[in-house]
Amino acid sequence: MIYRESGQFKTSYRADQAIFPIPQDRYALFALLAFAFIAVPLGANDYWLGSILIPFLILSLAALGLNILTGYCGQLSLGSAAFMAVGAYAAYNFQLRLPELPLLLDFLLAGLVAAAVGIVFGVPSLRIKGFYLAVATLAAQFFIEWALTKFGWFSNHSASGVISPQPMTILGYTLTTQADKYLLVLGIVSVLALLAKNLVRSATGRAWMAVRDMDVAAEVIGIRILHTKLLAFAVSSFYCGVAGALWAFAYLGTVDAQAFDLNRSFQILFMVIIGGVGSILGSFLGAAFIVLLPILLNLLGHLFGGAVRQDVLSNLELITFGALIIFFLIVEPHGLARLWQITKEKLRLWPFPH
Amino acid sequence: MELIFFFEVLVGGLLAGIMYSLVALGFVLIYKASGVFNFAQGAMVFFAALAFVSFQSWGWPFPLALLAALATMIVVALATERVVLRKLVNQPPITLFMATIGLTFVLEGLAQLIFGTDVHRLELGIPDDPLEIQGMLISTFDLIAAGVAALLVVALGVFFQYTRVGRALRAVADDHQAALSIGIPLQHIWAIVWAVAGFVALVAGLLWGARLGVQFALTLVALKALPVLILGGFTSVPGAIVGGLIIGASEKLAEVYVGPFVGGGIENWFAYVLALGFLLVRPEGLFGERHIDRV
Amino acid sequence: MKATVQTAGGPPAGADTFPKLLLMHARERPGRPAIREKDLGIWQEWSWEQMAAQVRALACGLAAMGFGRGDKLAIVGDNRPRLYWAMAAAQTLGGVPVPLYQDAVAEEMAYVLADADIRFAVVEDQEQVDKLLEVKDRCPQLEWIIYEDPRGMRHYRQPCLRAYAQVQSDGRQFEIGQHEFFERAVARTRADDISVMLYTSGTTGKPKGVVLTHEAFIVTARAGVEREGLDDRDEVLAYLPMAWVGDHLFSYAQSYVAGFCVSCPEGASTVMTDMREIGPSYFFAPPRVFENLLTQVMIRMEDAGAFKRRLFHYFMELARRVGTAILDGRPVSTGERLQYALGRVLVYGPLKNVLGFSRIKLAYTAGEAIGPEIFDFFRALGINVKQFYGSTETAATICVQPNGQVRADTVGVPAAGVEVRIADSGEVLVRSKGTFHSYYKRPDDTAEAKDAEGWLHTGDAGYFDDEGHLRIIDRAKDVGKLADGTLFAPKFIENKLKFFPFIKEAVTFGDQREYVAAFINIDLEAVGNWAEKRGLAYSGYTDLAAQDVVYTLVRECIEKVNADLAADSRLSGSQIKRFLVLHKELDADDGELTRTRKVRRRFIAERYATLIEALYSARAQASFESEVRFEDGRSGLLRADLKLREAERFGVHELRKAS
Amino acid sequence: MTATSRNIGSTLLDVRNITLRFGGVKALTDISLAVREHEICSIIGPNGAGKSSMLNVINGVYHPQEGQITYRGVPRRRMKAHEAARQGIARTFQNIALFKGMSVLDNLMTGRNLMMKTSFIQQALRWGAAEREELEHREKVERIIDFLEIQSVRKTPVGRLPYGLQKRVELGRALAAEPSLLLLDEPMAGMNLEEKEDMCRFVLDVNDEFGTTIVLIEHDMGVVMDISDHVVVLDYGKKIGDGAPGEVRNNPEVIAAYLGTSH
Repeated sequence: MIYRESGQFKTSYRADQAIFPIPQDRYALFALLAFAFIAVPLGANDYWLGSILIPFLILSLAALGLNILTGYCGQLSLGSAAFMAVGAYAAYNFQLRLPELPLLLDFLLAGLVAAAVGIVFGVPSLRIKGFYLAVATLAAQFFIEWALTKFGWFSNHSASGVISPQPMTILGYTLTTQADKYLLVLGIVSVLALLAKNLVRSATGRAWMAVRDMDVAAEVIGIRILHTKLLAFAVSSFYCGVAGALWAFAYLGTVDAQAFDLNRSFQILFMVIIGGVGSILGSFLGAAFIVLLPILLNLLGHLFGGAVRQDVLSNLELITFGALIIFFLIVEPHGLARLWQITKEKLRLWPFPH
Repeated sequence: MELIFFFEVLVGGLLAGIMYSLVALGFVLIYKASGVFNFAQGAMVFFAALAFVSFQSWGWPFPLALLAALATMIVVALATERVVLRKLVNQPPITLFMATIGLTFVLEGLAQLIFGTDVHRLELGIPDDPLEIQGMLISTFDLIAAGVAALLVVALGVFFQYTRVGRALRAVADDHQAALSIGIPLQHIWAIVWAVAGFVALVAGLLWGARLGVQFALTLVALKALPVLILGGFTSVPGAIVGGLIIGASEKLAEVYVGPFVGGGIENWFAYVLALGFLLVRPEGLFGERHIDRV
Repeated sequence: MKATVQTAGGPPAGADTFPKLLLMHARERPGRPAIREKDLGIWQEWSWEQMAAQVRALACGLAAMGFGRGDKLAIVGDNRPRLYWAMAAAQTLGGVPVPLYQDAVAEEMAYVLADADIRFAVVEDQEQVDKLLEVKDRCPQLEWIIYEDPRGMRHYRQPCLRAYAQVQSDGRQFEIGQHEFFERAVARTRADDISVMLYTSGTTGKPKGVVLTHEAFIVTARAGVEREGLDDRDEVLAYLPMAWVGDHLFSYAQSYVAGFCVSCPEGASTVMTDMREIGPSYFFAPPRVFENLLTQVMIRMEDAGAFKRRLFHYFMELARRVGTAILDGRPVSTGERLQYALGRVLVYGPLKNVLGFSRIKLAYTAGEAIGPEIFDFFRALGINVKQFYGSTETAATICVQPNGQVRADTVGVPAAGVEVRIADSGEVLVRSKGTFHSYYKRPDDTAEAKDAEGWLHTGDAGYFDDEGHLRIIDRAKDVGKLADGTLFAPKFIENKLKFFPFIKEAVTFGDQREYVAAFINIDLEAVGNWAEKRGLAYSGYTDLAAQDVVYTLVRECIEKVNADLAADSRLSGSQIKRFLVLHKELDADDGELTRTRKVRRRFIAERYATLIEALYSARAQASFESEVRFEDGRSGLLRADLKLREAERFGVHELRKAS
Repeated sequence: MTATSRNIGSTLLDVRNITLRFGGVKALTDISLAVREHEICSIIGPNGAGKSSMLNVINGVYHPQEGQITYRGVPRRRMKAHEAARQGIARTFQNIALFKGMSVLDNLMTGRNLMMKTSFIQQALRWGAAEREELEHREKVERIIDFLEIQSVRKTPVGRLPYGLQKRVELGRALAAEPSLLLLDEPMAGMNLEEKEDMCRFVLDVNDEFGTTIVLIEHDMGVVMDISDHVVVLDYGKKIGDGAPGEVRNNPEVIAAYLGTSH
């Protein structure tokens, strides 16, 4: 209905293959970005910035990473939190041991370290598929968690493996307020999301999807399967690694390996599922959903006053969570992104149904 | 002495492995019959054990509590089939897998909501005295647990081989379409399989519960069973048994002989790395069939 | 020389031929888009400057092949930029482009090719080449066939074939030695040169070549451009056959006069999508296109959810009440204005958007009478659809409806520079600069159609109403009398029948007969849908057409028409008494319709004589055997049993009672 | 458009004494055949004769235990399927193997992945060369879309297309790689008459316009006899006939083994 596309025609392939070929989408995105970059830091309080928006953005990034691997390349992974951990610890160590490096370079290197580790754990994907691979990624989850706790060097021999990064400084400016941190996170996430979008609509992305949809056919048209899968593991882990670094630096400040346990991996996986497998937008929608849901449930709990005990409430939360996931899978296995897409299609064709 | 110690560790590991096998068996049953990778198996173990001890703590006698717990698991199985699986028929396996993760959350929450969050001791009346055989000290409990597990496997074998339902289950496992075309209602089969898996979970829950106490950590046992599955193959009952034995033994051995050099705590991941290394050599698992891509 | 009045926006006096206009635009608006084609997934665009260069290369190439003054160039294919360029190229050299209907079978083409003395043909693809080669030996004048799309042409060894691109590159070579050959050729063109020859579809007899001059088309096109305020920012979609005068006026002549861009769709199957993408500002369509659109809208809305359907019907109802009034600037209450504005957001705007009508400033319809419901539907949406009246012989325009005076049942007032009068016989006569030069090689026919004073006999019967608007009832020669002397205007009745969505085609008989009888073709899509809703099974057209419920449905439509006719004292006696639903759809391939889907009355009367006789008997059943041609060219015998039914007729008095 | 008008060249693919086993089962036994440049070669035979296995051997999906394959005069050692693709061998599958989650356009673009040279980092930045490359290949792919007359569905997800169109898209994906040898595994299976005619025309046009050598498996004898320059007959993994369509048709062994058994 809001789409009035008549008269929008493409006279070049460049225009036809733009990220947002429909101008309305483009304007909406610009408006959203302007809102996020300008209005939000001015208007939102520290609770919103520090406890909702920053974790939402960071988890979106991690979900984006997993979505590249699972959604686009079809390789199920249950170890994404471990790659976040790698990123967090790597960034911490770069900051600690090479203090002359700029902060953003720390993050970049941390991502690359995570990517390297990702490649190592991706090697089995050549031989094993599906659930076997999913279980194999658990090895990464447990091994990395263990290694980071067990070897004191990673946490600079702090008690119980906790790392506490120094305050973030960019070009001499120290990021202290939540708004500063928010802007940093938002900037990094925006850029990485753009790169991911470009990647998935290029030859690389098509190779991933080809491997996902029909690997034999992919190989027959000349796609090197192992190379393609490993690249997906690397890029995915890079995104998770950067997300992990941000989690430690911009969100928690002090973090141990348990912050990146199996439950975190599952959390990220759920974001992908609920948001939409194989969708950049879905990663954000899923993260928003998963971050906001407990807050909403808590709010509901408070509405009923003290009538509900805390432990009952947390169990109810668990049940609701599980039930919602099942509900989503039944109702819309392609997640929120598909719902959005359907809505959009409907709006484009309004008043016709199809 | 060294050798005896080695064997002691080995046998202890093998016996512990049997316990892994018990959990893995639940996975295999469901995967075989419905192609669902049931991540909720661990939650089912937890749920079963918690139900049992709660019934017992309400003063019910052992047999009644056992029957009631079994009945509870059957109800859970039927409800799962009706509410979750039936709606997801024909969805890709990964979707069903996700659904079972959701189910895990529901079961864990439900169990604690109904039966409380306290840690329960579970007393089965099995003595846990060390028994000395050929100079090795071996846990009686483990021996008895192994015996129960063996019994269970035999019972399942008989069930699959000689009952009508069992044969139907095997037919479904071999070929869904064929099973459907000869008139086996898939939904019934799924319900039965889940109920049987619930029963297996109950047995595993009792044994594990008796060992660790009935608490949330029981759900983690399922994670231990996963490498067993990789090793033994998702569809092979013998694979689950042998895989469990190998994992149990090598884990214990590694902990004793390798652990000290890397600072301990390797049991968390060793089984996985072992299974992974194994897969690289033999991707189809111990008992899986070599798969040829037909193009 | 006559003095032409210069108006703002119009071309200078010097540009009095199409090639001159082309050069003028290339000079004045070199970068503005001139023509577009959806090809290889995007809209390939040529500016006026680029288009002039393309035409230049082609014209030189044709000249190099010996094409010259007075030569005829056939153009066969879908609407393609290169084919439009061929027109300008031929005109530049003083030759005459002759566009042909691209879906004509080889036989039909052979006739026109021979009749028009075609020497050169520019065709779209292998399919057309095959057709021309098939009949080439019967067209001794045909020397060269130039094909646009080289696909599949690799193994054609006939010496008469040449690729379009080859001709152009030869042209560029040719020009090197001939300084400003093109400019000189353009300068030689004159307003009274023949600019095009359009073959009439031949409702009766063989097609005739209508010869028109540059002046005729430019004068007519300019009148339209000035009347409607068109300029070089307008957009049109060229999707109607190039051989048809309407397309020639809108997609060629007016584009050259106003300088606007013409977009050619990717193919017949993508017209709707392409229309939506382009969003033309100026649109022309015969009534059947509007009718199809309306039918599609209704069918698609049927599938919508209850809420959307109610919303749609509520606002369409509102639009029907006030939409046309708002469009014509008549007074409407503020409340309804507000509601209409809301409707624009929720329904009209989006609907126009999905149909590709968002940017329409002006839409025309002509060629046939349009159903009032269809007409009102689009006007109610705020689309300024107007009717006009014209013919091939008048460069398409005679009368046009002025803004604010638009009604479904008239064709408007005479266009600027056009004189119209009604002969004593009731025939409409026209005189203007836009009328044709002659019928090619048919001086007798020319003399018959255009008298010494320059009055063109249109062959249509009509009259001016009280407001000075022309009403057309029928072809003058088709207007007949029943045996008792009552006036019988078959087309008038048939059009009324065809306004019902269930009826696709109707043929009425009654001249010199006791009463009026009718053949009906049902609309397979509409009736099929209707049947499906009722759970009626049917296997195809023939089966559906023979069902009793369908007969009842058709009878109801006929009776409504009868009631309508009863209200008009002159026509009340010509109500339909008996009818049948034909077992097959009338088809242009069987010669029953013209290529523009007009009924070939005489042909049908001959072919179905047995059925007509049955209609004038008391029989309730008749059978018919016919030879049919299948798509693969084979033929077979088809036998059908048809039911004959009666419809109720109303006396004027009864009707008064009823109302 | 008879075979004689085309310029059939020297041997492009030479298969010598190939034997392929799966476990103990022999799928192909001592098969030799030669395909010359620009020709259309059909492999026929009853179900289970080893036709698809033959194609899989040619493009490196299966690795024969014995025998030698020479392509463009170069003997080949054990080779991966993607290497065969690099040498210019493309194929379609008996059961459509399109990338279901992607549009027609993307499926065809994937067919050209092999020729895309920019790195994934350039692609992520979509800077300069990466974008240029993408647009250039888009145009090439559009020509194939035009060639196969699938314009109206170019942005439709392939899963939504009817069967016949999917087959056409799969052919398009193979063509996108600009192969010199095209392997078609039952391109007309399951099609109605009209679709078959279209597909036949496309196969002939591909062979004709691009000079592509084609090896195809087909059950429709009419089609095979019409369009092939050369027919190879397999039965139970053994070659029982090889030659021009007319010769093969009259070969008694072929008649007994193939045409004799009612299919």
